[in-house]
Amino acid sequence: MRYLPLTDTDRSDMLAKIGAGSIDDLFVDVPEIARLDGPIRDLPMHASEMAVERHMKGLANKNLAAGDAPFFLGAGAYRHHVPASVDTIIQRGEFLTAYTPYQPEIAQGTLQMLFEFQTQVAKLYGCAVANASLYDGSTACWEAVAMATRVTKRKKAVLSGSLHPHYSEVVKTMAQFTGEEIATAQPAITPEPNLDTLTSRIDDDTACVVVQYPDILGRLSDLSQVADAAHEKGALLVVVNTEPVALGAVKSPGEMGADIVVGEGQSLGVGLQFGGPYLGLFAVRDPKHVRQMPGRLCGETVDAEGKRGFVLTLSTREQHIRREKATSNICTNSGLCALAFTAHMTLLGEKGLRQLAAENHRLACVAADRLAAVPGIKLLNNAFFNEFTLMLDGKPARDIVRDLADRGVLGGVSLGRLYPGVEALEHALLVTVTEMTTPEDIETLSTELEAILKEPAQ
Amino acid sequence: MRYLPLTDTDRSDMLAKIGAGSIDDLFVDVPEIARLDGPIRDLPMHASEMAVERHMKGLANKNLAAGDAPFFLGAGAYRHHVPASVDTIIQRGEFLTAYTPYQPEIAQGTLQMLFEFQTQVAKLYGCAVANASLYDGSTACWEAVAMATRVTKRKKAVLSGSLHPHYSEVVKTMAQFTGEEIATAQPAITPEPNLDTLTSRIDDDTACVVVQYPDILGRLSDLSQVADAAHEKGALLVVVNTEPVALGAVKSPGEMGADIVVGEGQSLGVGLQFGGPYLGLFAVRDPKHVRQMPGRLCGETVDAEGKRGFVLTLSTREQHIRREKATSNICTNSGLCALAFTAHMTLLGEKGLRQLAAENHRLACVAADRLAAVPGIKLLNNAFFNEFTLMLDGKPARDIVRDLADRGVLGGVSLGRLYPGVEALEHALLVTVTEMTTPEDIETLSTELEAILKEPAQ
Amino acid sequence: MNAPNKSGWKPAMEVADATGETPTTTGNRALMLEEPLIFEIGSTDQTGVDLPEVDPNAANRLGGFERTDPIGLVGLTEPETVRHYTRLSRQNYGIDLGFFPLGSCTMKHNPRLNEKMARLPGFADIHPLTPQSSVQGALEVIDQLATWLKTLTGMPAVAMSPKAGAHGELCGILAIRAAHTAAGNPREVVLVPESAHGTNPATAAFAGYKVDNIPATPEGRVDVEALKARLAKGGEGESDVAAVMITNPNTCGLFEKDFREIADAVHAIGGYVYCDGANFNAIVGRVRPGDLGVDAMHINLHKTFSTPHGGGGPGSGPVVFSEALAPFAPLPYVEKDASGEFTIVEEETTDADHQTFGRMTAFHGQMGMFTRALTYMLSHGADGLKQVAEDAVLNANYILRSLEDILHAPYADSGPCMHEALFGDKDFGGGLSTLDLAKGLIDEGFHPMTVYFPLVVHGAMLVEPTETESKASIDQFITAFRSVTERALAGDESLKQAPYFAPRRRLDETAAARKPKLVWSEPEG
Amino acid sequence: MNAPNKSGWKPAMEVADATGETPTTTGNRALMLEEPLIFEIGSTDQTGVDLPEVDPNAANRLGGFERTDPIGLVGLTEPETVRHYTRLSRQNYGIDLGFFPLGSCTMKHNPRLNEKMARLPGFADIHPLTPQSSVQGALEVIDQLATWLKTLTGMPAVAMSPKAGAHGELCGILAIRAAHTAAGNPREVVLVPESAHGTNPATAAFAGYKVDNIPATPEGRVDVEALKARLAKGGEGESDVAAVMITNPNTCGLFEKDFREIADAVHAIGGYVYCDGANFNAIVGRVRPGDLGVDAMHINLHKTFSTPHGGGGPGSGPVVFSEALAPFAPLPYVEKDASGEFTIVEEETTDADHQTFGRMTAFHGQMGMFTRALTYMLSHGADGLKQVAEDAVLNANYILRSLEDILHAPYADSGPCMHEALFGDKDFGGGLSTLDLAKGLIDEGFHPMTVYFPLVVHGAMLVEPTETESKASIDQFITAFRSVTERALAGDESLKQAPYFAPRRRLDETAAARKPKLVWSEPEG
Ligand SMILES: Cc1ncc(COP(=O)(O)O)c(C=O)c1O
Ligand SMILES: Cc1ncc(COP(=O)(O)O)c(C=O)c1O
Repeated sequence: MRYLPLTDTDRSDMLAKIGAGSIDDLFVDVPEIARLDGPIRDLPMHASEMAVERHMKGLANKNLAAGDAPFFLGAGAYRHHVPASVDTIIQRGEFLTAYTPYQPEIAQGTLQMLFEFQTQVAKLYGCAVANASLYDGSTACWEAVAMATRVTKRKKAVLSGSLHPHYSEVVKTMAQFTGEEIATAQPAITPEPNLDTLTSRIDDDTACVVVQYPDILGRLSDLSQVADAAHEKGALLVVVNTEPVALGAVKSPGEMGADIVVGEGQSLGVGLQFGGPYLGLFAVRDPKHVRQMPGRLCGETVDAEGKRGFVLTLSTREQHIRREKATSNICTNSGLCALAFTAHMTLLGEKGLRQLAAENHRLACVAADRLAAVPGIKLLNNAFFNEFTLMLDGKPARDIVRDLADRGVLGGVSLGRLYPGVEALEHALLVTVTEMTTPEDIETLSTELEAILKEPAQ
Repeated sequence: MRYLPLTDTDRSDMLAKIGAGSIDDLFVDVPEIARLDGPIRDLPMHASEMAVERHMKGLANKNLAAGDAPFFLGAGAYRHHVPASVDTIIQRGEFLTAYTPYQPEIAQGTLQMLFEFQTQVAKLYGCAVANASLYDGSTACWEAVAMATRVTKRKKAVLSGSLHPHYSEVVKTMAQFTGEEIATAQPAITPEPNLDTLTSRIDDDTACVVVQYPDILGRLSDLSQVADAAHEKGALLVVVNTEPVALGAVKSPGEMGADIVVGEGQSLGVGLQFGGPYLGLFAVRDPKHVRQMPGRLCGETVDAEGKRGFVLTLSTREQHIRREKATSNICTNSGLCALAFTAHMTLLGEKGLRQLAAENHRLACVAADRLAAVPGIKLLNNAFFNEFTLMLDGKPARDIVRDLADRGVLGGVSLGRLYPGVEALEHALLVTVTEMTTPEDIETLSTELEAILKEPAQ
Repeated sequence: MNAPNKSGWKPAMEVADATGETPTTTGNRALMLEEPLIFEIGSTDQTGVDLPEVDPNAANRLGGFERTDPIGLVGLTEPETVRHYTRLSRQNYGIDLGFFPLGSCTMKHNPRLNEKMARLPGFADIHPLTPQSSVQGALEVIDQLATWLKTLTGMPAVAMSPKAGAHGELCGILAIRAAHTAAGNPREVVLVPESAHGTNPATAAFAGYKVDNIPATPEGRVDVEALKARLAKGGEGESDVAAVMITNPNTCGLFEKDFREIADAVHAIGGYVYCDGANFNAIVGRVRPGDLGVDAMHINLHKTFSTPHGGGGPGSGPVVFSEALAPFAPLPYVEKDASGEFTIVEEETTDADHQTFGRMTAFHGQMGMFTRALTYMLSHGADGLKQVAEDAVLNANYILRSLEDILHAPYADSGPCMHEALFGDKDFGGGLSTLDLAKGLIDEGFHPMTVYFPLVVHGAMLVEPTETESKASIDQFITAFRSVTERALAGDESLKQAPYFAPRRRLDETAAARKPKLVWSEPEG
Repeated sequence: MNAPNKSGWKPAMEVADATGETPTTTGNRALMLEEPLIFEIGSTDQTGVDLPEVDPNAANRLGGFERTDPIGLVGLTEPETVRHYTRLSRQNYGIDLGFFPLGSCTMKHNPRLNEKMARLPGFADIHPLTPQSSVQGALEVIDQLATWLKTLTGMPAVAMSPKAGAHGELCGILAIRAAHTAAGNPREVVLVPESAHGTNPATAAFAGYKVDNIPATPEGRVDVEALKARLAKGGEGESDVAAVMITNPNTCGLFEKDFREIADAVHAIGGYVYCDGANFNAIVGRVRPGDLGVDAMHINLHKTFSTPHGGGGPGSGPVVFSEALAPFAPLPYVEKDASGEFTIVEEETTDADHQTFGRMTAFHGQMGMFTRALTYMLSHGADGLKQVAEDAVLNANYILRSLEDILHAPYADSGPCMHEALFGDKDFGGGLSTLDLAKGLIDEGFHPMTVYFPLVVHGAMLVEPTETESKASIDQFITAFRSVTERALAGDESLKQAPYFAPRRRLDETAAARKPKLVWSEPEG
């Protein structure tokens, strides 16, 4: 078989050396009850590359790729143009087939890249220190809450209603077992988030308040107001960002006083991939919090000859040293996605990132105006970056999204899908526009929506 | 611009160092008459990756890829399954972005690979030595004729009628200027090639006789008979092979007495690519002919510490040393295609190559039988490997191929296209079957052909 | 490299070059190239993309939140970027370069077909919230992979969303906790052997459990009698033990012969058996954990099923469940209806079969890893996977038996090892230890084995060859390993300085931790 | 590596290791890894593909020509194959690793978008004989690229099929010969300067011409007066000169100022002007050869238009033609009809506009390079290409002026150089020469410049930076170059042994040629 180098001669030579009569002799410790008499049944036998490729292509062809339709989905996963060189870089065997850099002398490539990554994330977020990645934005969000409880030694987390509902769910899932008290709410359908309602929920038991920016409806808000309110009560402000490109246009959470900034890094380098692997980003504004951070950290040092080099450091926070007292149980993280992010970010640089953000925002403004002009559609947001909420007349937005798909248009994310059963949100459609969106796409979405909204109710 | 690292500051610093006032000062030697006042007109300005990608994808989508239709074309270019790892290997920057290995100490990768390639080709062809590649099979064919004239000091080449017509044309094109006399013929539509006619054309002025194997109609013939006839007259036998996979099933030209064996290597590793880049293979049976060979040769040697290493060698044959007396003018060859070939061949090995050849032949037999059962179709060949000729009733085969394309079937190569204007060949269709051909493809071709042949003449 | 900007980076060459050769001005040594940080070569005005210039005065709807301060992100053009990361990559070791016998990590070959399939636009370019009718192929991939996993493990259910092994452990323990909670009492303790991977106790603690030790026998396995005694502790009433977490094959490389008996004992006190499946490679296709009484087990697709480790991740850690735990599996999951249509269940429902403990991640899991793993499984088939386990075990035993005469092999007499061979540094001379041997292997061109894990063996060296290594390659490794071991036994001082030939000599990890420098900053002055 | 089979390969380490360190048992030095030949590690029974077993008794229709003898092709499994070639690759230098200033070769960055576009199935997976209606997009690529080439050169026609520069030269000279022949006399001589690339005289000879020298001036350009005299030789009757072949910018890196005058003189005697366009990168987008009187010029897409060199090829060498030569262009070519439909003309026709000299290659040329080159052109646009030429020339002049004070620069006073700077080894001490300097640069981590070409300068060093190199990178190169030059001037003996750090020390080329070993063979005995 093409991946198995041992030949039958090798196998018998090796058995002889071992002193075993047959391969079964090496599995004697498996209890009788679990021994099988041959390959596991009900599964196919091995197949050629060609056959496997045909099978997989058949499955791939059953999906409507974003590139094959006018496409307006976001809500935590964004479609941006990834330069071709990013994929070249992450396919270098030395990056792709390496493990976590446990032997730093022969892992400087991964380590230096991580040091660059940490620096980029810290700068993007307006923070002092970032880690070497977590699984995705949602698990990073939970880790932030957990860290806040460690730092403040309090148990309550106040979650903004306009935090991505999947993120809130992840936090709640974890908390139901760990004893944290999680206060959640649903987003209010208002042109601007109501920060007073949020800050009024902070009390002396609050470990942290968690706000998304831009929020799940695409709105922007003044985080410093929340930061002040939190800090006044001795709580931390955790800011969640799902669209890093936005931070090329809008103030960083760090600048506005966030203590922990977490988010999804998928927009840069990683691609949509049906939801994973993605890239959890995690940063803290104050370096004193470093020793409470979850996940791996890469640090600078020198070698025996005095040359600069990099190593994984502060591992006494981690599971493999601290075991049940670790700051997190994470081990494998999103290393290769971090490389993709950092390569893409390096290609952009500040100049490119700002241009990219500006282009996203410009096209989003064009789209918002065009769509708001369709009878039966109202634009909710006062401010937005590349994502905004439309209120649609008639049918629930979820049905309209399906109708659009039937017409070959991937028209956005209905809040009905994100908040099943919540009637107040049923008619809201979240529309995302990036540099990949063409004017023709916008026109198609507008005319198709117009047509659908005109259809008589059945 | 994304590929240009100099900044405006760099540019003025550098001009200052040079002592030039402006970039125009560096172009003072261009005569006035050829100076332009700005970017060349009528061409677009620079564009983003995204925009270029859209443009190119638009063009690509106008083509019917072989993988998207039942596909039966051959005639010098074959569609085989190339393992995914081959592309990984040729995309290694160290291979992809290297030049011809002029500095062997830092080009051992390319050089050792070429040494392996030369050995593989020699073994495949049953020869003693192979070179490091030429452009493609057709130019290799011409180089073989030219070499034969050097070796024999004679000027006449006898080309078999069943040599690929494009190859004959290339030889004729070159010869019309160099004074070689080229004797060609057209293929006779017979179940077996008539070797007596061919050998009867060899005389005492003949430098070489050129035979294709398997030939343009897919037929196989006993080359040793031709070798004997040629050698008797002091001429060389040049054998051309366009399908290296065949040599996993049928005797090698070297075994049957060929003096020079040339061919197209595209089948292994390279892919269809609309005709190029391809891979010219060139080998000689007798090592004494090495110094008359065209193209680069890699040889083994040792370094100053006695370690084995590889270098380009015998370059006194080549244009950069011998100039107008060189054995060929070739410089850039098909290096990366040679790497693809050698990686694919290494994955196959003798075992895999034989299996691949057997599978091609098996499926070709299935297809030949199925197609020959269609009313109005006759199978010409007695013997074949993976390519055979069908004689079709009714319309010229060229029209039938177009009809098939309209029905979404890429049904073969009409000899009418290869030999425009030759009436005797008008009804012949060359059909190729490889491991990529499915039973469903064969069925589709058969039924579509049956339908077309049944259509009343218009 | 791309040469330095005004940050003033210089190659470090103060200390004489180890080779005694004329040092180069660049710090390079032919193909071993030094490379600064991007911050030392790039600039915030440089970019490797072509996008429209920004008009700072253009109207916007950012609500007054424009980012005006400098961010400090440097850019490079494409040629510089490609070169930078290519040069960095060359300072790394990977499976593609050579033998990488990192125990417990299953560093097997990463087939390139997997990479190609994962990049098909129909998989790579689909949004997780696409209307489900437009992603039936993606859901089918998840369903097919789920079927393979269930069949290979002999378990009735699987949760696909966990993002890696540790996340899978969490998934399993949360399901266990949910099941206990549904039964009225989450209980307090999870038992974990000392030899367990750090993620096991960390996970149990993260899920709110106290962690207690499972005693081991001298032969390196769970001490069944002691375990039974611990389960019974507290006497008549309900046990305080919610679950045991056992790795099988275990981290000493041995099969837990008494697994079934242990499972029965745990079930008898109403507890659940969590199996850490990181080492599934040793038994895949040959043994079904479901036959051994497992209730939950995560499977590292990035180990057994060949998805690349990528220098630290991403991974994927689906969890198979027994009937008892299946109802508690997390959201979302894929269901197939009678018409063959696939749907993603994203909402909690109220029926008894679906008492999900909730959502663990934003979307459906590591789709990019699913396509790779499914490609891998289809390539191998049931017969190939069985051969995988057999060859992996054969290779490991071959190494064990080829080294046990010179290296301390604490469990050499405990029967055949499974996928990995464990050694210790007991007899090393001259104050040398496992670390020195590891660094000596680096010079020989190998990636060292896992060192100092598991904790139960002094100077542990855990060697996992996997099945994708040839005998010839292993023989070369054995020769080199013996040679370095001989030096270590003889107390060869020079090993203390190894590696000599790597891009860096030994790095000072203590200094790194003492005054952590975790991000680049403009040099002072 | 994949360790040896029974061929008995051993790493060569007889000679003491240069570094004086303990040699390793493997011959490896950490990440610098030794690797045997496939024939030393593979076997004819091993394979990296999964295909059905062959039944040797199955019926066949091979006409009795079955290959029964062993072929001797060894195979490796995929893990071994990937590792083998990855390890080999690491013994190579490429643009991706660093500065590669090989003069006359234009080693610019190879954009990765080009690679991606060339791999779209719509380009990569189409057969050259597909019915034309099914490959309109491919024909459009050829047509668009042709338009770019014609517009950039200011020439009315282009032949797309030549496979590389030398093949393009042949195409041009054959068209010239065909034109002369059509006019009644092919003539006998092609004039070529001594500084020309070897392919120029080789091509002319291949096309049946005698090659005569074009004299040069001391400043490194064509001696116009001497050339005119040569053209006139033979007095009143028709000149024997069929064509001149001139490289412009020339191989000394200078622009041939008098090109127009030369062209006029050649045309005056009824000859044609062939321009070797290998150095087009210096003027692309800034100067149109058509404005200078060129009749035919090949363009190396693998130089100016960034298609990768691939360790020796493939290339692509389209040839632009003047009105006079256009009718003689080779088959096949693409035509667009009034309805916008593209067709491939594959047959000779009889009209005066199409007196093709025939076919040069089996199919339509290097499609894989066309897609890359077109992608490159679209990316740069007319403005970007102009900038390419300017930056390439700026970089070269910067190098020239940064080194001329210590290195002999024979044409430093001939005006600005174009895309490359030329130096000689005149003043080196201690018997050192250009080769030693080149090997010293290898240790510094650079690929050396072109050496010993052009032939007109003693110990020539031709440095072509291209436009994709940053100033910082060039500055680092200059520093290293100056340092090695100083050592060469001072006669530093140690340079004679360089390189020290490369995978191999200096290789014995004489031994290689004396007793050529060109294929692997089973070791004897
Ligand atoms: C035995 C064992 N358990 C659990 C894990 C954790 O898996 P992951 O790194 O995927 O989170 C590992 C990985 O190293 C392991 O070896
Ligand atoms: C000046 C010059 N002419 C011609 C050629 C030949 O081009 P090719 O190698 O593409 O055949 C070269 C390539 O090195 C060259 O530098």
